[in-house]
Amino acid sequence: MSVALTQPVNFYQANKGLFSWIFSTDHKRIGLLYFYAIISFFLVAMMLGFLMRLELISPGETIMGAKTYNQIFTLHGVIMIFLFLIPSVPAFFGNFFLPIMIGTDDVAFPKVNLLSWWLYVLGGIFALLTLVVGNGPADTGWTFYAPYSVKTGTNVTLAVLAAFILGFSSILTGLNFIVTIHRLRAPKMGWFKMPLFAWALYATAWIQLLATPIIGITLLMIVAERVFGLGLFDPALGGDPILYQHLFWIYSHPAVYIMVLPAMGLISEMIPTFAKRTIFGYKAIAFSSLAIAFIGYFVWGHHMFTSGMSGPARVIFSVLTFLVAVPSAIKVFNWVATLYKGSIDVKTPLLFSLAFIFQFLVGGLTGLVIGALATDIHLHDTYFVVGHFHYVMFGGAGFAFFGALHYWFPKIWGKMYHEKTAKVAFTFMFIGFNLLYFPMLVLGIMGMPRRYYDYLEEFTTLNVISTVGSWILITGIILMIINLIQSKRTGGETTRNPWGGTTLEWQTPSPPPLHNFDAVPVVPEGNPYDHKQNKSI
Amino acid sequence: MSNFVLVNSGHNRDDEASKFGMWLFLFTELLLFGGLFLVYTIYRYLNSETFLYSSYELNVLLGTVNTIVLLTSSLTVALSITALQKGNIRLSLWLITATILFALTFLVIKYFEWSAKFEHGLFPGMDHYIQMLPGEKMFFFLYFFMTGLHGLHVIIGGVLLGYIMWEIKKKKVTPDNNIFLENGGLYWHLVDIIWIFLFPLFYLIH
Amino acid sequence: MFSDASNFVQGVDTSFAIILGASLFFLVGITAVMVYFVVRYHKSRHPEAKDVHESRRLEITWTVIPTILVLVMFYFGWTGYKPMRSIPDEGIKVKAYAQMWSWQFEYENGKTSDSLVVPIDKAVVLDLISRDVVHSLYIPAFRIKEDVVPGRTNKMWFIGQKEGDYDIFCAEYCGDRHSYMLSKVVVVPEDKYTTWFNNKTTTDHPGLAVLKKNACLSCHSLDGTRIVGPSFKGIWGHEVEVITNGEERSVTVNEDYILRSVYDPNADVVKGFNQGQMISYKNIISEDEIKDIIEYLKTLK
Amino acid sequence: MADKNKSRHLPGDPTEHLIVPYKFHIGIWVGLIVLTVMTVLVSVMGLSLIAFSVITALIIAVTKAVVVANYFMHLKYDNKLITILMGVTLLLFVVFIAFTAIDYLTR
Ligand code: HEA
Ligand code: HEA
Ligand code: HEC
Ligand code: CUA
Ligand SMILES: [Cu+2]
Repeated sequence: MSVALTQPVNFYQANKGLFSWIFSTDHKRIGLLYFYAIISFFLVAMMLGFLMRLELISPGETIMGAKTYNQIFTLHGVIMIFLFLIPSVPAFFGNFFLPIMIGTDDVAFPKVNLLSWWLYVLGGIFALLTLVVGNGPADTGWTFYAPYSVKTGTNVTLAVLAAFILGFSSILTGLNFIVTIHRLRAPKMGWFKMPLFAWALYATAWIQLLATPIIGITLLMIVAERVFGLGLFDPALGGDPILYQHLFWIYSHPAVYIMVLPAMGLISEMIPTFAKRTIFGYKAIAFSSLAIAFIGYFVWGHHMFTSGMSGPARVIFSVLTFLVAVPSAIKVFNWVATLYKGSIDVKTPLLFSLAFIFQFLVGGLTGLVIGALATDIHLHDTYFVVGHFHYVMFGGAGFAFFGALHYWFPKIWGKMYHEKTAKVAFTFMFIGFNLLYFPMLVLGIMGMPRRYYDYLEEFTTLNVISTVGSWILITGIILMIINLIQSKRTGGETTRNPWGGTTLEWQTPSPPPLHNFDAVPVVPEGNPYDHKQNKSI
Repeated sequence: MSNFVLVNSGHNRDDEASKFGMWLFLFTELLLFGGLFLVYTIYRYLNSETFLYSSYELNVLLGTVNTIVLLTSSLTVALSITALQKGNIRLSLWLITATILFALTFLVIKYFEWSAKFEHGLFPGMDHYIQMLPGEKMFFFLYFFMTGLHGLHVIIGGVLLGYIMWEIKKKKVTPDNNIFLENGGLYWHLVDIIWIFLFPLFYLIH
Repeated sequence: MFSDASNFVQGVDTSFAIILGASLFFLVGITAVMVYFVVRYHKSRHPEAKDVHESRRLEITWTVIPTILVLVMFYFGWTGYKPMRSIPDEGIKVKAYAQMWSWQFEYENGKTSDSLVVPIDKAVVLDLISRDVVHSLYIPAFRIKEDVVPGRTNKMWFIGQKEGDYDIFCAEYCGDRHSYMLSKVVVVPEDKYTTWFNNKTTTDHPGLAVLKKNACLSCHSLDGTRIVGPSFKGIWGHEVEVITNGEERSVTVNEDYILRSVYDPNADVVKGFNQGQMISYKNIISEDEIKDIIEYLKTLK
Repeated sequence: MADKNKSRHLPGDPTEHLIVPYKFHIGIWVGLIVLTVMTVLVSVMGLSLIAFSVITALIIAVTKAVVVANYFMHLKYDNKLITILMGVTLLLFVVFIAFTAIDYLTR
């Protein structure tokens, strides 16, 4: 039980060669594999978003035909949701940091972890195959609504299978995390000593585990329907297309919390570190994650307010939708309170966190607008909804992801990024983002429906502003990427704990050794964010 | 490399964790079929009369026999775990073999049931099927879909048990280290439980 | 945009204003506090942080107040919406047919139209019927929207309160030309409406009338441009390459072929076009009407 | 939790598993077969009360499932946590069906 004094071999150096990566069961390597795959898909989907904005810069045909446009937004949505946002935080940061943060050396089932990575790859390959075989990528929207998804001639079957496989990958990750958290916490790491990121992942994992099977079976039904040429949602057989929508949203609403809960966990890590004080309301934040996960199961109907749903069902779903906003509010208030009387060090990760709070507020509050019955009737399937979900998904979860990428950059790669460039990139992204999506909210109020290839003259100005915003955003993103790549190659050296963080990952060298620690980690007394007593570290 | 050991390592053997993981997996299986039961419930409500009427086409006798076969296989697998825990490896192997044989019996009976339906042209897309009423079509589509998916689970469970037998022979699964068999058993019981519901919902709604 | 074009505008806009007001308050308030804290407690001004763990009082406050607020929001959303569900028994009944990618409105006297003409200050009740996939009838100016779902008939109603033309959009994605599935509601004075309603004569060729009535022209042009299906221009008597059961063959466009194309469009799929786009019109268009169509196609040289 | 961590490095620890006797399992099996025969009888003999037979059939099915889970799957002897989580899963399942059904029943 001796404590190694010299810098130990880090996990990159421990094994070499391609196979030591793609067949590794080391959670850190699997996390990084996810990262590279996820970020590549993200860039592809961003390019598609960029192309859509170009097309929409003026009414009529600008650079592509209607069918191409429809395929592009479908692919954009499918990649962003199933290949980027759902796996992003859990599968990358979760895999990499969860075991370290709770003081163990791997997840509970390392082989299952590898399996879920390979399923992810398989799903990704299926998604990409839709591009090259048959009649091209699906043109149904990421929601695959029947009966259109059954009628169209494009590669819906493949796309749906891709989503199905990715679902299994997500289930296995969730399963692994639950067991890891239950069984593998370090001695003395009680439930309320866990970092909030672990709590967030725990809540998320339950959604992954218990909601995903429903979409799995639903997508199989779509496949069956396409293969037999007749099917379960076809009125001619006694079926009902609305039932498909129920099944789809039973999963897909909870799925939006799969996207945002872990991101909220990241925010709960970053804010106390840069405020140099403990988090405000640890338990409130921990329990609100569970509350969001739980209530989130019961609100799916708010996506179907205009589908002819019955009155009582609308009332129930609307009330519950509003209730799920309360635990989110609790989190926001606690984060802001954490800044109070801190000693705030404004580094890039903190900027991203503050932007998260602002943009998540806009997204969440617009969510309230469409959660109300009267207003959703008007705003459903308009650009208001598009604005809402980009604010929560990109402005919220996406920004948290980038923030954490900076926050843990030194830990993962052992180098420090260039702070000034990062701040410039952030500024571009923040301005570009709001310029891109705010006009969409206004367009929606004016009545422009979404998934519109072409639009009326009166919507032109706002669309132009939005497109210009996308250019500024791109500039920021490219700058950020270049900065990170550069820093990884030539960035400054870093220490174990460059930010003065208090959670366990800062007790290990950067990058961590193969088995995560070079000495048995010391679980702090009190709550995991107490800066005072950990001064020595 | 460092020479200390973390007590709580993901690489230590942890039976409790394996079993917990298996249960979590069973929850997902439950909800997978749960989605289908939801579809069944709604469509049965929308087409109650035709569902009732269609269920007469199914053979209650074969269904009952199959239910009993599966229940018995559940028994044998449960007994095989007791046997292994008591150190009686031979008996345990025999009981697993019996389970797999029951699984095969189940599948053979299913095969005859399905082929009878095929002969009547009740499979989606066949001539008789096409002339049926909407609700009837839905009934048979669901029947084939749900029993088909269940059959797939029977096959997977059987293969899994076969693999476990091999592991027992190779002394990888032993009286002291029997969690793999226990998990295989859990899976098998789940398959049984699902059938416990499929049976009355399709065969017995007279 | 805040005009009173229909009887629902007021309710919807009120709930919108209330929710938006509360939201703005929180957005601005929280952002301001956050920025203030960052500036006030910046490490240069506040080098030594002070730990504040939690405060039961605060937690309860900011759980209870938002809960009350959201329930208020729900309430206004509900009251703004309720009248949309209280469909009156009296009123002008119109059947709205949706199909890829056009609207068609059928009035009680059998008159059909591709735009929705209604009298001012009268309740209009729409039966929403889809012939293929899910569409959604959306009139932004009236603040109403309801999906048009195959296999079931959803209903929607409104009272037009201001004369004028208002856009109708299709708000549920329905394929290639979803964004062109547009129409208009025309709100006119009562007397104008009555004359329009009773005038059933058209000057169109009877075949053309059938084509218009069934929205064939949203996929087939008359002037040679390709939309989704082949153009009708000059097809009569031409040879076309079709795929029948996976095999290519060439057929001449004659009575039989047209009949088959309309009743069973997937039997012969014209090369270069997609199967499954066009639905069968077997119970929608009679054989006599198809004769009219054929006569009309003959004139399109 | 920490205490449990220690004990699990002693595989085969007799306190860890209760070995369920053969006879007990066989008894359970007999019970299940009886229940199966009962459902079939209720439904085929008919009593021609449709609703009645559906509900009895379901009640019997639930009973059977509970028995299988409790005794064959050892849920009764296992960590209570699993039972609780099973309860949550079933609750979700019921809510999924109930909320969807509300939409259909009250249309
Ligand atoms: C990360 C993803 C994410 C998140 C977190 C959310 C969060 C929320 N969403 Fe969103 N939503 C989507 C992703 C997301 N959504 C997507 C992708 C779609 C479109 C799908 C499609 O059709 O393609 C969608 C669509 C969507 C709809 C359907 C719109 C329509 O199609 O008609 C609705 C309706 O109720 C809705 C509501 C909400 C609500 C109430 C929340 C709440 O959870 C928000 C809670 C947060 C706050 C409220 C802010 C913090 C609160 C305070 C600081 C306190 C002050 C406020 C109070 C008084 C309570 N969302
Ligand atoms: C995480 C989720 C996410 C993210 C980040 C984004 C990002 C973007 N989205 Fe998003 N979007 C969705 C999820 C997301 N989207 C979903 C789910 C839908 C619904 C789909 C559906 O209806 O089915 C949707 C729909 C949607 C629409 C509506 C389409 C319609 O209804 O007609 C539009 C329209 O403008 C749009 C635009 C954009 C743009 C411009 C970006 C921008 O943020 C992109 C800006 C960035 C770039 C342009 C990339 C810069 C990078 C490069 C240029 C590569 C450089 C390469 C290297 C340096 C190696 N999206
Ligand atoms: C949703 C789009 C759509 C609508 C609406 C539609 N069609 Fe078509 N039609 C097609 C497509 C696509 C094809 C080519 C593929 C095929 O043959 O099935 C086609 C083919 C045809 C052909 C064969 C053309 C040729 O060049 O050989 C005829 C005739 C025809 N349609 C008539 C009609 C009539 C009459 C109507 C209205 C009652 C109609 N269509 C409505 C999409 C449509
Ligand atoms: Cu019809 Cu969109
Ligand atoms: Cu939702």
